[in-house]
Amino acid sequence: MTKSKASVCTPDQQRELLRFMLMAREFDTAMLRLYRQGKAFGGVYSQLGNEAVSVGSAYALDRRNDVLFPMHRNIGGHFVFGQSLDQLMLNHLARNGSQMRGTDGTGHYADPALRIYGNVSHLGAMIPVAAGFSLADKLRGITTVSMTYIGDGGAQVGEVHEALNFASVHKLPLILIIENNQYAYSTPNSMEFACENLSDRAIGYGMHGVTIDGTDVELVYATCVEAVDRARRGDGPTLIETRTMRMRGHAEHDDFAYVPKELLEQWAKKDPVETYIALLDKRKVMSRDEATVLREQILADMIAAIDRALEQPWPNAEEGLKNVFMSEQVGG
Amino acid sequence: MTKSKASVCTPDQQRELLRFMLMAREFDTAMLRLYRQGKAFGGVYSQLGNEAVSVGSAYALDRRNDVLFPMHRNIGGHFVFGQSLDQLMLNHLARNGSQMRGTDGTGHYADPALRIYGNVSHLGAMIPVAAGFSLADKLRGITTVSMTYIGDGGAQVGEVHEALNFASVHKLPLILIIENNQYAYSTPNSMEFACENLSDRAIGYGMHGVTIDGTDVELVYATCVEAVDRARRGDGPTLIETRTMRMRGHAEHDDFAYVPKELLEQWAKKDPVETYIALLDKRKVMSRDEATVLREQILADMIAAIDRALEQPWPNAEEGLKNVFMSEQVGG
Amino acid sequence: MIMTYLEAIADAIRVEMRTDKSVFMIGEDIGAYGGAFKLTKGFLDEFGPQRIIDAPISESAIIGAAIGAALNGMRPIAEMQFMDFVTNGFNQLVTVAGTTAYRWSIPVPMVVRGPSGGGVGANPFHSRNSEAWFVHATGLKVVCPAFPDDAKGLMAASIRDNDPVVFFEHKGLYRKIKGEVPEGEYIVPLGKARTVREGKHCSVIAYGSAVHMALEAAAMLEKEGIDVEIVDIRTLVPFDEDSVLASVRKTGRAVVAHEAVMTAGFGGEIAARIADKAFQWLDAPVKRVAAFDSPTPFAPTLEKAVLPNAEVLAHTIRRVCSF
Amino acid sequence: MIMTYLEAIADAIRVEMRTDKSVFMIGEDIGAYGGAFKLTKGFLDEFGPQRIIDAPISESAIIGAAIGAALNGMRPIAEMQFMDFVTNGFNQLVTVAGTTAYRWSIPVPMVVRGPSGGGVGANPFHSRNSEAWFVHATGLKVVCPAFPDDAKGLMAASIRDNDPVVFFEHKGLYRKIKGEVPEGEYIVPLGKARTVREGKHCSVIAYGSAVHMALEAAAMLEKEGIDVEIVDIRTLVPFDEDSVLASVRKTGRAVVAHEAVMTAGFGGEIAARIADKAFQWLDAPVKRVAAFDSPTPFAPTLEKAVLPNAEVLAHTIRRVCSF
Ligand SMILES: Cc1ncc(C[n+]2csc(CCOP(=O)(O)OP(=O)(O)O)c2C)c(N)n1
Ligand SMILES: Cc1ncc(C[n+]2csc(CCOP(=O)(O)OP(=O)(O)O)c2C)c(N)n1
Ligand SMILES: [Mg+2]
Ligand SMILES: [Mg+2]
Repeated sequence: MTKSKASVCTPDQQRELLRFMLMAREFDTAMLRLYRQGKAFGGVYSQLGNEAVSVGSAYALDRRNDVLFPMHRNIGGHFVFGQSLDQLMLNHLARNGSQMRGTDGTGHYADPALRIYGNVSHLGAMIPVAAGFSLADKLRGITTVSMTYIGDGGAQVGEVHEALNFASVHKLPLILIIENNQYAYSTPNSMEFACENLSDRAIGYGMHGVTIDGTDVELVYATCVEAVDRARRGDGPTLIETRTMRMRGHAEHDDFAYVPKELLEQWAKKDPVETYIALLDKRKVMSRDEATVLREQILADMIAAIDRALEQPWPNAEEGLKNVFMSEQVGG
Repeated sequence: MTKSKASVCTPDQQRELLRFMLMAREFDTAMLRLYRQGKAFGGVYSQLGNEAVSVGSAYALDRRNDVLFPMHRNIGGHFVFGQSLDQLMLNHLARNGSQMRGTDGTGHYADPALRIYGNVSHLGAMIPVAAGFSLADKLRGITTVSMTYIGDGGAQVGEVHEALNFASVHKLPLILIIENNQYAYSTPNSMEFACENLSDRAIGYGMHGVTIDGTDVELVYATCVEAVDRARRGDGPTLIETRTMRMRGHAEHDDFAYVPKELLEQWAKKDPVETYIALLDKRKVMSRDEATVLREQILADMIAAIDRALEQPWPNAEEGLKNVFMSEQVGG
Repeated sequence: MIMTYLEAIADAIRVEMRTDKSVFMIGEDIGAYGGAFKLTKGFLDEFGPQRIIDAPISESAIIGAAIGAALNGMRPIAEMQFMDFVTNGFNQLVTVAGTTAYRWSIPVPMVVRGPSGGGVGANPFHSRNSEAWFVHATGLKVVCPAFPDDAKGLMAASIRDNDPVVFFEHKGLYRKIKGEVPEGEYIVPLGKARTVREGKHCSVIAYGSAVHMALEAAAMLEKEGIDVEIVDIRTLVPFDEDSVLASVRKTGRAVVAHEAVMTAGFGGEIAARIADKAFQWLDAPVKRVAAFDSPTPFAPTLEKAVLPNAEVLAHTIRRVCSF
Repeated sequence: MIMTYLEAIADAIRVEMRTDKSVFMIGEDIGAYGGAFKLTKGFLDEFGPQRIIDAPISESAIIGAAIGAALNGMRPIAEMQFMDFVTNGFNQLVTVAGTTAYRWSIPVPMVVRGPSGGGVGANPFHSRNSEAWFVHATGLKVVCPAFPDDAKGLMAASIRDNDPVVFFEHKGLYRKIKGEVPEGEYIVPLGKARTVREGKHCSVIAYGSAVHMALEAAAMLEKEGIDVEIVDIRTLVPFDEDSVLASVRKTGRAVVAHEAVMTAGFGGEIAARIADKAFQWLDAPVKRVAAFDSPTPFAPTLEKAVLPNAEVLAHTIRRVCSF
């Protein structure tokens, strides 16, 4: 693991990175509040502690040309790619007007205009799909970088292996970030795999691999910029393992009693949002007070969007009884 | 790739290794003859060039305690594990009296008494099964080494990944030999994977991995003995890539026109059987003439066994209409 | 003893594990955490990590390892955290487990089990009813209990069975359905239907959650003077055709109900067999009530519209009875 | 032009690839080698390695990459070397491809195709008829042609379709069945059955290899004065229920035939729909002829016993006609 020294980002970029991280953080705050009010729908998957990964990685993409396949702890990437709060909340709450018409929820939606393609629950299933998305453009002579994610647990799924090997053989511009947050549900790293770094798998696919501190947003960003460059040069996929800690339960129903307290305390010191606030304050890029104001504003916006979404009715029942096939759909 | 120098084997062992390799080689000769006579049934998969791998690896096991999960080019292992010619031929030809009653053919049979469990056609599917076999004994406090195989092509199947990772996490005594014979059907290595050595995948599972010359039977044997020792010590699985050349088509219907002639010529010089005959002659362990006599005797035995099998009728039709479930079977 | 459906399943496994050392469990988060639905709560403490094996997220490896262990004389129980994820281990089940007895005459005594079904606001990937796939695969037994006592007895029978069993637990019944369950060893043999309600006007053939739907519908119709017989088939493979036909011959009418999507579901098989083998006894066409042919949607309004329910079933029974 | 069933499929793909740049193929050994059955012989030369993509042995990656490319506006055709190996990419098809239109309203125009079926002395792992799994999965179209012209026209329609299609080619028909096939662009729309033989005594509803079995049986029965109507449904999803019911209403009798194993096969679905919706027109029970519920065995004697055949079908039709 290497640590970033001087900033690779302009002050504007730094402020933007912080803003997206705060959005990711306050999204969690807002959803947690909703969960406690009993108004959330479906599992609430916190990304507390993972903000630097989802924001720093997506931020390295060209969002007009590249494409993002986020997983369940990557809400930050949705913001980076320009998703509106309203749309996000409608999808999460499966309300009328959501892009998925209530057929599915959480971050599973796709928004082709914004170049965001959500996940399915089956871990790893979207990695070959992301590879194929880039393959299509490769056939057209275009380089479209696909960025996607998998957990330290999900990395053991067979499809991950097939997709990485396939992408490397075809030198596809795919970036896979293995978000090692120490646990897969209740299962610690030690019971999930026996290698030292999950990026050690890269050599077995003949691709570039690296393990980095996932709490350092600029390091994540810089590492991903390198990976994006490599992909654009036609040098194929990159595997990046980010080390973080899942600071809450698997989902909010889980009290994560199985996580040693000391581990949480130790990682709390490396909180990606707090450390970045402190850093920008020190660098005089943004003061602590400004950050606090920004943060409060963001949370207020989130809650307002949630309230608007909650005012929406559930989708009409008939939405469930159509569109199983495109041929039933207008223009299908 | 390292080359063996002094023999690790006693003269008796050397003669035995040669005998098994000759059996493997002449099995191919006999099946090819049968194929040309139009009497073979199902695909005829030659292991020409792979004899040292199937024999040397199985020979490293303790056949009373360990267990062999051979693949389609591992006929040598069946001989090492004591399978009779008659049973092999009956199974290959799916005749009456075969262990599989005609329900399946080729080397797909299992013979629990001999500790041989054959494959299914789906590449890679038996690797988790082999791991599970060892797991069962581990739960009983016994160490049973499972040895199994996959091709350079099959190594890309998702189940291989899941099985290796699982075996490594649970430190199971599993040995997987990746038989890199340069081609998967018509597909060359370069279109199958992008890593340098397939054994480079071992590090990603935290297991021991090595790539060796698969035409050197004593090297294969010695490498597998080490792997067996490691497994017995409780140090987990080993991944061994053996480099050989598939000297014939995928199956006999395939004229392998896609293989460059020079490649075949180059590998022909490293013929595992011929070079071992020459070596034993030089070492004065067995003369060339003795080897020729042995070889002719083996071929004659093979042909006799085939003739006996061909005299057997096809199994009775009713065999197909029962035993889908054990509960229908006697003692089930 | 009164138990929930979930407790009954756990009880069966516990009893079998106590009496048979060859039984062990493997799955994701089943150890210290006790499983996503807490079905194995306390198991790690009682049986230890050798017999309650927490596995990586690798459904193929989990099912494959279970097959290998079963070939080697154990009786593994593999948990799918949600039955939906069996699609990731599908090849192991249908290609390896389902063909072994036929090809090798070697038993593969294993159970693949987990929560299936919808109606609880999960999403399309946590709600599937996929039992028909495994029925059609050959070589796999398929069990779908509806009540706590059956869940216990069928689980015990599945563990003791020498064939691979795919055991579908309906997650909506886990804590909702309670009932008297015999203590200690208790076996309900595979392949025997259970007449849950006697009636004379129409037979409802159902399994799993649809049995409760049928009970609800029967209660509604009772007031209207329609007397419904409900046959819970309990196991799809082996299928107790005789009991189903006997009921239909008695009532002369049949409605088949399941929660899985209608098309190519097991209901088609049941209806086809009734229509063929009870042809002369039928006073009305055999109708089916099942889910709309779509993924199970997330929003409650949509899910309610897609899944079958007691009203639709009652309506269908009425139509059949007035045919 | 007279073509084999195999040539007709190749021709459809070739024509579509010439006219639509977004069509490409991906699969194992389909390039220089021309595919295990030589269906793509010459394709690499004509279309180049960008559009005829040789893939590693990774069915999940192949199907998954096809899905991704389809999401991005291409029309991939993924070959399974044998349809049996689709079990290794099963999750991609049923979990991802089959749910995308419903959830995202984005087209996934792709075809997964390959040789299926038995009767050629392959083995249990090279002979499966698995179409019913995909029918029950939801969101996937399922096509099973019986004749060269249909194979061509349905393949072209499948490529142009905006939904994922699973296209089952029967390997036993590849070179055995020849017929006149229109040249150039030729479309047979999905979802329309074809009456292959008109008759008045009994309808046989079949698809794929079973259509040829039905033709054989009809020829045998003709001599006995039994006039069989044969409806080839051609596509299982969408299913042309109207044509099937119209035929049965006309003849008053129906036998459903397919090569796949009987239990929970698509034949159950067809029989159930007939028995329900043509109830009043039926003069005899709807019978099914299908494979015995086992893997497809290797030895010819066993395989013959397990698979359905024209004699058994003829016998069944006789029974139905004399009911
Ligand atoms: C194929 C598959 N198996 C099991 C699950 C159930 N499941 C959902 S999330 C999860 C844990 C994931 O852990 P990890 O991949 O480390 O991601 P994290 O949640 O820690 O970010 C599990 C087991 C699933 N979704 N997909
Ligand atoms: C999952 C799966 N996909 C495809 C096939 C078809 N197939 C059989 S053998 C083969 C090539 C195998 O090559 P390799 O693994 O290198 O082994 P080799 O035959 O060269 O020893 C293929 C593609 C299969 N059997 N299983
Ligand atoms: Mg994790
Ligand atoms: Mg090979």
